Amino acid sequence: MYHRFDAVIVGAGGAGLMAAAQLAGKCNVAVISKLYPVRSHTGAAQGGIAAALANVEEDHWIWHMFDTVKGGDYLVDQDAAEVLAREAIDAIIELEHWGFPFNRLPDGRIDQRRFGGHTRNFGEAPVRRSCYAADRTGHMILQTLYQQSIKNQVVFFDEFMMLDLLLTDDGVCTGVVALDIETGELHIFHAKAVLLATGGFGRVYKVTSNALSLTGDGVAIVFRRGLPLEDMEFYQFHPTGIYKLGILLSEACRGEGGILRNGLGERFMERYAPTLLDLAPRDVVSRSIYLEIREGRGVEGKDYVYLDLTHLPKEVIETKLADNTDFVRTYLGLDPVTDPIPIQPTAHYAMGGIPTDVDGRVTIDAQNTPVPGLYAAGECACVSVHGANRLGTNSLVDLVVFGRRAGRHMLQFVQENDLHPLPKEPDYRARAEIEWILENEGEEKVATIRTELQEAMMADASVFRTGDGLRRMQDKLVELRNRFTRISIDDRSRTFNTDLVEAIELGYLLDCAEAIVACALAREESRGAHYREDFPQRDDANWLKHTLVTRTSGGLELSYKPVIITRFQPKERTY
Amino acid sequence: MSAPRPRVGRERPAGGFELYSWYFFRISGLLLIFLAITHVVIMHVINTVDEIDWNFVADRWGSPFWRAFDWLMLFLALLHGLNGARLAVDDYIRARGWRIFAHSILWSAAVIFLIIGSIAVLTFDPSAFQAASTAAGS
Amino acid sequence: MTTGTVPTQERGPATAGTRGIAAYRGYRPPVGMLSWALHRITGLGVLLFLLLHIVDIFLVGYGPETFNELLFIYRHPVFRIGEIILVAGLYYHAANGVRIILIDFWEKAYRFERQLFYGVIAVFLAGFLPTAFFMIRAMVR
Amino acid sequence: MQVTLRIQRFNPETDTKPHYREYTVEVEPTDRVLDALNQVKWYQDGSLTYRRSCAHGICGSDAMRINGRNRLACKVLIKDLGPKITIEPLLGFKVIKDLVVDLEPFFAQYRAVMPYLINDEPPPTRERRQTPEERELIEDTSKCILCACCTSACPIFWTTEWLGPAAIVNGHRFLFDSRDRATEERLAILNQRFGVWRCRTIFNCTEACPRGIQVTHAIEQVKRRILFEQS
Ligand SMILES: Cc1cc2nc3c(=O)[nH]c(=O)nc-3n(C[C@H](O)[C@H](O)[C@H](O)COP(=O)(O)OP(=O)(O)OC[C@H]3O[C@@H](n4cnc5c(N)ncnc54)[C@H](O)[C@@H]3O)c2cc1C
Ligand code: HEM
Ligand code: SF4
Ligand code: F3S
Ligand code: FES
Repeated sequence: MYHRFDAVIVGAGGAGLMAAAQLAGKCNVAVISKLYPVRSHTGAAQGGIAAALANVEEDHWIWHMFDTVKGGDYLVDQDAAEVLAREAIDAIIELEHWGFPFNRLPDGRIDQRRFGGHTRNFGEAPVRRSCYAADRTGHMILQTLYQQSIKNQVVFFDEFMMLDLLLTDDGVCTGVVALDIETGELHIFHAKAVLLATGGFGRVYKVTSNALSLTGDGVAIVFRRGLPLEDMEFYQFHPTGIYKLGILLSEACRGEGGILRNGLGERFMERYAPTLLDLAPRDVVSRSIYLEIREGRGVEGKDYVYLDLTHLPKEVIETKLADNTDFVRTYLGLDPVTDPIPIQPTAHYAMGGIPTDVDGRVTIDAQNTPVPGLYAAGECACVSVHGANRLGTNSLVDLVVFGRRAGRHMLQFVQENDLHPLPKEPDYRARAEIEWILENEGEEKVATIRTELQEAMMADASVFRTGDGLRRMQDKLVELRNRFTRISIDDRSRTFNTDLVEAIELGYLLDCAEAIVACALAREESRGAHYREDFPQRDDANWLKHTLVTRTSGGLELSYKPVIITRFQPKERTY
Repeated sequence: MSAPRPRVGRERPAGGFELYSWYFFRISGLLLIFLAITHVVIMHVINTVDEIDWNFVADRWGSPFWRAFDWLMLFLALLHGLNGARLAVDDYIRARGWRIFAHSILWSAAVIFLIIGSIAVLTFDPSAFQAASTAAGS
Repeated sequence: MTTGTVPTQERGPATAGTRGIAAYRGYRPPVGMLSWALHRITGLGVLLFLLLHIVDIFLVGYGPETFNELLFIYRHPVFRIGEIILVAGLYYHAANGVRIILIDFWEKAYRFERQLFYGVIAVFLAGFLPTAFFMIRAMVR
Repeated sequence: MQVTLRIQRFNPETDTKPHYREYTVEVEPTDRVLDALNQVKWYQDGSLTYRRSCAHGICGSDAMRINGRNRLACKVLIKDLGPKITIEPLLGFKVIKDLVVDLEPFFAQYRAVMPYLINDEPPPTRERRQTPEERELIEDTSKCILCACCTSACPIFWTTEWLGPAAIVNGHRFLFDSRDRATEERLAILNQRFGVWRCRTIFNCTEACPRGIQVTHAIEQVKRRILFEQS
């Protein structure tokens, strides 16, 4: 089926819906999403959204910008960080006007609270910068934005999965091809501008806080079409995920005094971060936990340690950490008041992704040459505001600020440009992919390959990396990719074929993993979330630059692009 | 594909039938507690069915109070009950035609039974028969 | 696919999946549903009796002979047992009606949903057992 | 431990009627029902179809009937159910395939209550003020994830057409928001023939809600609002 729109947005999480809000009513826009919009993973975010409103205490956007740059281990593009910190304030007010139910101060203004890494006066002391709605900030953002979309009569194509991006030979984006999951039919969306907001790819790892549907579709499709990806080696692991499940337990648990203990009952953070202890930055804590486990000091020799809250007053656990307590009670049957909680680092957030400029335009090289008509925003994009390590609460800001900018720029773009003709046989690639999977007869199972991928990535390309491990991972990927060509699926029907969907998603995961491993192997230094045991130091002389990875017929090609530094010169990162 | 914009003009909530019906359930229900339960107590606890015959009724309806009492009970219980039946009809009969049919039956029943009941309670004149029966008895 | 606001409900034909009264079979009821089902059944039952009762009361107007002839029905054991059930239904309905009204007008009632239902049962038994005692005594005499 | 899943299956391309199939899987007692379903789908029968995404009870994808009650498959543990588990699609919706139902009517009900803030007054340059007490009024209903557990547990919804609890919860969310100015239109919608008065206080909705929202209470609050705003 053929559709024509001025603008098409792929992904209905915070970023996609924020962009849609800019376009709705002003041009002909459609939102395509493989999930019902309210199922998007933005709804899982708990902590808050940062903006220097200064409602509670003195705060300035430039402090926020500084924290962002430092938190990202100076790999942040500072022009983008400045935009982020400045426009966050506006974006929050806009959300409030749209009905976002923020928690309030007694005088009726938005309440703010502390969060890791956000400080006053360039690192002096913690500052209350995070706006929040209980511990459901992401849920509220998603709901508020979906509500606005309904108000603005946005046209949604729910449970439509993007399979391909339509680029002409001269590199203009003219639309996307998507699968209507319910009917199995292919739809061609012909548009002047396309925004990719497909979220992250935490499912390349075994233990993750990400949804089962976060398989990096947008990132992988861009990669397949020969466009570069940026900084893929930087993947954040959050220290405290529930053991095996990966469900996130908020940083607030440790903020309230929670302690990490290994199998011997030792407070092992004393060894790794003698001053900040359990409240050291996410990358540091995750590394320490991983090290304990690898040295056999996990609990019962297994791959987890304890988050111990038992010494905290009961009220603190019940009231201040209510939701986390609920998760622990529901999923572990343990009571945080009396039992230590088994946790392990959980794959959480992709700092890298599709390179864009500050207007959300997808760029293809070190000169930031944009692809006409193609935009990206949200976790799948890399404006580079997070650099090598994202600060808590900064992702939601990223969604609303850059989702909004991308939407606005698209509006201008579709008003100024004509519809480009589609390439010939626009859906042949997508059709071939589906037919291949539906008809392939082989002995391999999608789930087996996926599990092996996730386990191997967890072992060799997660918190700790070595040249050897990464090379082993590369070989593993070659093997898995080979086996992937021999899969066969059970469900050959057209209607709501989730077997097919999972197979396609596995393809995307393999692409993402390949990019991560190639970039990580090349970057011979340690910075932020990327830690190479064989190169444990940060190396600004050689590596203060963004990685770009491109797939060519000859394999993956790496190139680099300078980091934009405006206000803050790189310094040693100490907290 | 896109639907008409919803009205955003100001509009007072229509004093809906369902609201009044809901209210009526509650008020009539509370009154019925006294009416119906008193009725049951008189008929089955203080007296027994064996003692109740035409003369019993005639005696009772000699008092305007009991006539009013019984008529009110009849009126409220009938409307309350049939209104309840209407809810059940709305819930279980989905085909439009059948639904209209069932509603007409219900409302006709309400009118007919209200008339019969009122005739019975309000126009009953025992003296006409009492004369006859005393005559016959002596 | 969804679009903007569609004020009416659109429902496709049910190719499969339970809809209508059959759905009751598949859902395991918590007390709320039980209390409602009983309320509805008793309400309709009492209504049915009321309609009959209006007819027989109407016959009072036709004089003692006609009416007294009818009374044998009321004295028949089957009918008397039926009446006990009727009274049970009425008492339950009345008690539960009060519970519903409480939920409607008392802000905090929802917190005691279960307790209120147990209360209904208690009130019901407190009223019904003595009444039933008298009715059964009259019957066996 | 071993559990047997008895799952209602329906493939519109080959079946005319739904039927049941049994699968035996090896799971941990602490696994979620969703994990057991995944076991079946990934390693036994890939054609088993259901929706899922977040896997920890916040996206609302995997609402289904588990042992006769509406639950999120990712929020019930095997150990709380025992070795035999019956899984069926939500009641009252058209089944698309297996456990996947057509939620379009559900979202249409949701859209019918105008689920968005309406305030035509020009906004201040900063936030609109709202006290913590005013905010508290919408705390409960703003938790809704639109999973449809409540609506599909309501016996009134099975048999007739009405807004259903979820839509009313979302109407409540804005009715009780001090910043909203469309009270009368919303009340008019909820006061319709198919509005709040259909609710017979059955409480199935409240029992079913995986977010612990006091659904019936919210509906009753709306009723009272109409009642008192009326007079
Ligand atoms: C547990 C958890 C807690 C978090 N807490 C915080 C926090 O407190 N503060 C903070 O700032 N950040 C937090 N984050 C990070 C933040 O929530 C995410 O980075 C952010 O929500 C991503 O939003 P998005 O719009 O990019 O994508 P998502 O919300 O993930 O949405 C992706 C969308 O793309 C669609 N999609 C994907 N693939 C396709 C395809 N092939 N075709 C069509 N549609 C597709 C999906 O349907 C979905 O609608 C948290 C993340 C997690 C996992
Ligand atoms: C004795 C005192 C009574 C009380 C307190 C009472 C109370 C109520 C209430 C409050 C309702 C509304 C239920 C709702 O909105 O969910 C109701 C419904 C109903 N009542 Fe009564 N009632 C009484 C007597 C009767 C009698 C005598 C009859 C029969 C004639 C009757 C028949 C019904 C029916 C059929 C319903 C509809 C049930 C439903 O749709 O679920 N009630 N009652
Ligand atoms: S009210 Fe509860 S059960 Fe109903 S849709 Fe919302 S979250 Fe689901
Ligand atoms: S189950 Fe239904 S009847 Fe009312 S209380 Fe809940 S909506
Ligand atoms: S998968 Fe998201 S709620 Fe269960």
